[in-house]
Amino acid sequence: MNVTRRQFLQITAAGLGSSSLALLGFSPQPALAEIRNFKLARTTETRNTCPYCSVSCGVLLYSLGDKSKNVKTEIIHIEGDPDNPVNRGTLCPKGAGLLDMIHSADRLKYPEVREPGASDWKRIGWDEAFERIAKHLKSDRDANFIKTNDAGVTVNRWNTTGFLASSAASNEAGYLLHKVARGLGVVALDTQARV
Amino acid sequence: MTNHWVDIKNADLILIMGGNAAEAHPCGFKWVMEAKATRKAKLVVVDPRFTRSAAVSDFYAPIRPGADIAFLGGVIRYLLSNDKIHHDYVKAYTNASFLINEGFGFADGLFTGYNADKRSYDQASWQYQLDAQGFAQIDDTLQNPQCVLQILKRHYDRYTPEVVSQVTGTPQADFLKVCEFIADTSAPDRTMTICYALGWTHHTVGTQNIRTMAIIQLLLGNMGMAGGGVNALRGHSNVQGITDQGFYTEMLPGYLGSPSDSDKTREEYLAKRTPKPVRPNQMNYGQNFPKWHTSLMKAWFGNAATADNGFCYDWLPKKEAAYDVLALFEQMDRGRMNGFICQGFNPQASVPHKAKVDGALAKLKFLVVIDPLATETAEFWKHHKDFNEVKTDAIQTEVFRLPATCFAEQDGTFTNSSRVIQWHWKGADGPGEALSDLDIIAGVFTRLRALYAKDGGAFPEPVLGLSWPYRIANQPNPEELTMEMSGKALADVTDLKDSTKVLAKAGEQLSGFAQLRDDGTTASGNWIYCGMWSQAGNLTARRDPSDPTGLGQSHNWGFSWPANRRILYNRASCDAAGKPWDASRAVIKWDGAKWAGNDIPDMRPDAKPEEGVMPFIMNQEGVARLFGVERMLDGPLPEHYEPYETPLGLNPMHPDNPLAVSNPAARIYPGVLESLGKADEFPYVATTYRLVEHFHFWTKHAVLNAITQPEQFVEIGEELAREKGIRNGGRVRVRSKRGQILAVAVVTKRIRSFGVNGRKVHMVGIPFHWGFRGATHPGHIANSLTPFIGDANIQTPEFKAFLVTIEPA
Amino acid sequence: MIRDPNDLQRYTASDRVIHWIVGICFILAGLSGLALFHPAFWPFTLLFGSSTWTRILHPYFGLIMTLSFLLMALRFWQLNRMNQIDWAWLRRVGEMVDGDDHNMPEQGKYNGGQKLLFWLLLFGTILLLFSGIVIWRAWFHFEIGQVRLASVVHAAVAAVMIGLIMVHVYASIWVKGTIRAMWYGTVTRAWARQHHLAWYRQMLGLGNSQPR
Amino acid sequence: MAWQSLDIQRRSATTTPMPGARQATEVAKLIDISQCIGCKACQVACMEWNDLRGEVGHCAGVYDNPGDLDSQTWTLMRYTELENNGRLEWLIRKDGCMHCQDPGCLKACPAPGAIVQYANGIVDFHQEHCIGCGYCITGCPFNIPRLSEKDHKAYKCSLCSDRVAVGQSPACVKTCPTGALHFGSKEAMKDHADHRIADLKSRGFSNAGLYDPPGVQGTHVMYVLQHADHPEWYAGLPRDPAISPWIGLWKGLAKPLAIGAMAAITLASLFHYIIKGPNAISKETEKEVEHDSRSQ
Repeated sequence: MNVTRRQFLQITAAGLGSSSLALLGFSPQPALAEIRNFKLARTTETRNTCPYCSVSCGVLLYSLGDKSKNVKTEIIHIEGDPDNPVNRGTLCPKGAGLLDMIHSADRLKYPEVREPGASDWKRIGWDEAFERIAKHLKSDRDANFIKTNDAGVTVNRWNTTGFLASSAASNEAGYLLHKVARGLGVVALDTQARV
Repeated sequence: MTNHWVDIKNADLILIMGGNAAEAHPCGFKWVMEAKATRKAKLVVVDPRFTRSAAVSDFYAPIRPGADIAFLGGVIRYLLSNDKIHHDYVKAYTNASFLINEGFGFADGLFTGYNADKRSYDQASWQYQLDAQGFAQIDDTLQNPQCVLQILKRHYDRYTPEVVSQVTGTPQADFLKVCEFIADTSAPDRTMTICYALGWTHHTVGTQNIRTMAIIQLLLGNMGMAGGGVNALRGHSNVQGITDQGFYTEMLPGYLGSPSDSDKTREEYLAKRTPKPVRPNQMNYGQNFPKWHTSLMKAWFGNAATADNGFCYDWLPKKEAAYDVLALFEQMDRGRMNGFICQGFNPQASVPHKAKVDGALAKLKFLVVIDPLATETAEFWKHHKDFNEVKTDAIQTEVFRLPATCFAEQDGTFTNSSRVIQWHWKGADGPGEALSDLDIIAGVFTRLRALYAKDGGAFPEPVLGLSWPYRIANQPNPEELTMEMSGKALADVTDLKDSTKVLAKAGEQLSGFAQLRDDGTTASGNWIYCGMWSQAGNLTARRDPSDPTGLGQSHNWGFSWPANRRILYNRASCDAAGKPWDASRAVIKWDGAKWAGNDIPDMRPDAKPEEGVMPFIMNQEGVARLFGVERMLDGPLPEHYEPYETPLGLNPMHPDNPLAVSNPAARIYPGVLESLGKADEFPYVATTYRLVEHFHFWTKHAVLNAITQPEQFVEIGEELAREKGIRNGGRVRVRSKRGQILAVAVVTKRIRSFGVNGRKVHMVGIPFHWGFRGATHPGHIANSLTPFIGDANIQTPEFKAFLVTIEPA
Repeated sequence: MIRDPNDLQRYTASDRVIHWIVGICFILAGLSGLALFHPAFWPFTLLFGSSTWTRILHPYFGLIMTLSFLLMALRFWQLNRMNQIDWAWLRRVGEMVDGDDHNMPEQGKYNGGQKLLFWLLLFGTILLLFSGIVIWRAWFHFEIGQVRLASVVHAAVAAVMIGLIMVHVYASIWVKGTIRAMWYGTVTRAWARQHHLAWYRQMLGLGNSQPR
Repeated sequence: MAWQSLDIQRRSATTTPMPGARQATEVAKLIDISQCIGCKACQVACMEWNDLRGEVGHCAGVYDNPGDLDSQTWTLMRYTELENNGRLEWLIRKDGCMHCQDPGCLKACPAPGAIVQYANGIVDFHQEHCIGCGYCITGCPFNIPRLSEKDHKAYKCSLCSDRVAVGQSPACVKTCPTGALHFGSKEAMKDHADHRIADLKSRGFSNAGLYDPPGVQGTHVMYVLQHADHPEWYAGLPRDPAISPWIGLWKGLAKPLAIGAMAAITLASLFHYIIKGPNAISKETEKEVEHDSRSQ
């Protein structure tokens, strides 16, 4: 009997319509909604260039933190740089997805070596990596360096180790690699730009 | 690009052929859309596929892969026979009036001078007729049968619309419609820009594809004009930059040819590369070669480079053979390479004929991969199902994988396709222990140098003597390198005309390549970049986008080589008297005293028009070459040759000459011919390409991009799908003579068959972005299929036209 | 437990249990349904933990209600077959509502109104079940057109059913002595004689010819 | 004038008017299909900005990836290959919320404040108020909102209300490489569309036009179509969308009717009871019962 009566009363009350709701103590609707917070509000903005195609769109990197000493900077968002006269803030799907390339699960984090015949990588330190690579280079260079050709012309070349250079690394890296390669006598060198 | 991205907005007609700007360069393509919106420009797309560029075009014409020269040769014929050329321009600014040797000829698909055994040309007959002073003879009437214009007419007379249609598979009406669009821009105040990319270079006739277009742009008078030019839409962010750094076996920074065995001494080397003018009064700017080269030697070898030792000329290695990437892998495959360093390059995925590449890499003693991401190349020894079938334990290569930081984690410059060098700033540290490329290179080099210093070894002098002025030896600062590339005065540099006037004091950064000297008083790591870091500071970091010219030049944004010039050959935008062909978009003009206007003049500023100094200042003639008297190894005029894997089995232009089926001057390594398929077994033309959603083998590591294009597929037309019982979305196997891939089939109206030489040729489209590492579903490396053969001039592989067969899997 | 031996057994314990299961579910489904139907009833969501819980629970209330109601219907459907007398009763229902039931035809265990209510509720429940399934997005995916139609059907049928139940409830309040039938299972003989004469006679084994 | 994106003009399941004294400029996104290359930059930028990452799906023989809108995919390119007068056209439509002036989702939503329409016209979902009933899907004439499998809340394009609120454009618009997407006041977008339509007409698209369907009182996402006479060619864009009459009935007439009916029954019962009194057992019956008992 009680339950039935309660239901009855409730229906009765509610049936009076929405205008009476305030009487039951439900507050008026808020006048302003809450939008999602603007996530860049206190981020640091850094100007950079998209590394993909040769349009070289200007991009703005937004990172957490103010670069203070104790903070590990983390890039959280990338969008186009509206000042760049070519892309004027726009980005293609590759550029718009740059964040996921930077944070890709496939980013390499440590120097590694795969020993001859081994079936997996072994983590090594930078010193070991540099040392071992330098020794490889030296022994191959010393063994195969050609001072003069058959005609007796000084040629000073080393052509048993090849160098391939990126077309997406900076000019500075490309220039330095070229300088080092020629300094070592390398002629077997090429870049991604060929293909 | 001769022009630049924003300049595309100044065009009246945009031709996209041999490229797919909308997909490969969407943000540059915006300027095509801008031209359409603001200039009422038209967009014409000629492509084997109905691409996303075609989707927004005003006219689309299909073309069989590998038939571009036939198409463009037909355009040349159309322009000449319908008198749709810019007469004043052609006469004044090209070699149309130059007389060619009587001995020159072309018969049965071959130019004179061909040696079938060497597969190369003796170019002696391709030269100008010279007078007693060594100047080329010209015929102002353009009527002499040996003048270039007449030779051009004769050569392309064979390219009738009927023939063009038969070779290209383009319907005749479509071809003629494209001709009409193009011909319309022969008016002095109308310009066409051409946007091409790897769709033209990835052929055994790649260089000639581009030359054909250059000829057309010269006939139309579109070179040097705002909204004109021949515009290579280049690949990577810094592909222009690494090209400028000359990281090719045949080059040094700034496009200086590298020495080979025949350049015995510095004098011989310089003499061979320092051109003499072949017409009077011309700038012949290449005459400054010794200044550029000497400054480079000073940048590389510092105080060790002196006049007495020929500025260390002998410290530079001389090459005796080709070492382009195909040659490198050929050598490697033959067991002649022991070590290999791949910095930001994934050759297992991006070099043709994967099976051969796999075998070659396995013969190395050591491989060093420097990359921000886990590439296929670094794991070439690892078994990945049928995507990479290898016997791991049998591979004895020691592989180092070194983590590099990426663009966001380092300072430095990229040079875009517009030749604009732009500084970028580091936003965060790299992950884990990743180091910048600079630190890795320096880390290896300083160790190596220490070993040589301690133990000695083969020719240690250049290793020990390499100029290394960086404050922290194993961590060179990008700014130090930018300054080194740009160049500085080692002693006071004075004006060549007035030795009392000091242009730059010792130790100062130089303001431009005009200040370089060949006496060792200047150092510049890359002469074309000279001035990018001047006494005024780092000009590549300038960020003023303002554009008072209205042409989109933005001269105060970054620094564009050469000399911050934005439109190359801009002298040609004016008539002989120095008046702009089109005043509404004047680039420069002669103001009565000097050249000036909306760009840095590509001309000696005080060269009066009546002096007759012609606009193409890097050429000995001062004019542009319709007829290529040097540099082209496979002919002075472009001729249609079939791809090395042709569906026709013959060249319809020369059906009776087996030597002229495909490019007769292309290099063929032993065994390559046997690795090529024939149409009876592999009847379908295949072409590889990019999709807009991905960038090479890179974005497959990014989840966002993987979501938008998650799985490997190939595209075929509806007719072929019906014939082979292939269902849309079903799985297919695509095989070439060299390998196979499995993928999903996308059956589409966008791909159609071509009617060629009386038969129907189907096409299989192969996007190439997949591999066995990444966030996408694993896929096969598309280059399992492609042939190991390259362009005759520059050895860029023929990725864009080869033969396959396809069946449901 | 103390019962007048003269009282008549109207509902067994299991009848009553199942009725109240249905009743409780109806109330819960009704309250939660109303909350989703009109903002005026939104505060009802507080009864169910939260608005999202209201959305989650509502279909389960409905499902239990439907199953138990079907079970109940299985027990009662034979008693609710309509006959001529029921229709005659319905024709005169106005008189009764007006306060005069003297001319109402004599009724068996259930009068015409109750029977009609039974069938309407059964029909409505089935409609609610099917339309409810169509709009139950947690488990089912139907065509948008079907969902739209079902939404209207569900709301309309539910509203009608609430109305019917209100009548049902009011009737039980208005007719004194009724509620105890579902509470204790028994009614007084007087109640039975007054409202369900035929049933009364049947229960007492009296003949039809009894004078009033 | 600011975009006033915090002022609300409509709020779901709310029966009284919102404060409306301040006049906000209506905003709109214009999608010019004739300039769209289908590059999906908008899709990626949307996911990036809104921190969405869906499943890496599969290729189903088309370029549409993911295959459909979902809680992680608020905008999606839909590709249609159309042969028209012997020429191939590749019509590529960016699908997503149209931000109707008369939003069917908002009308259908039972949860107060889960869906709001700001004064600038943006229709936004507030997931913290969403109960996951999916009525918004039922109400939407464009089939846009999607329930998340994970949290059972409804999601859709917010027109980047968070960006618009601080004076920036939506992420998709900012990124669009070809200028197929524009953002501004609705008036400005209509003006821009006029220019585009004139240009298209000059290029032979005589039926070019603006898609701003009056059936939903116009939208805050509009299309420029080359073939405005055939919106259905664009992956089934509705020809004349309006809130379904069923929804109108359900959320319109049915509500007052039902409440009225319930109130009427309640009042009728109450007054019936008061007026007629309870239906109690008559004395007469009690006597008869006694009589019956005796006669048994």
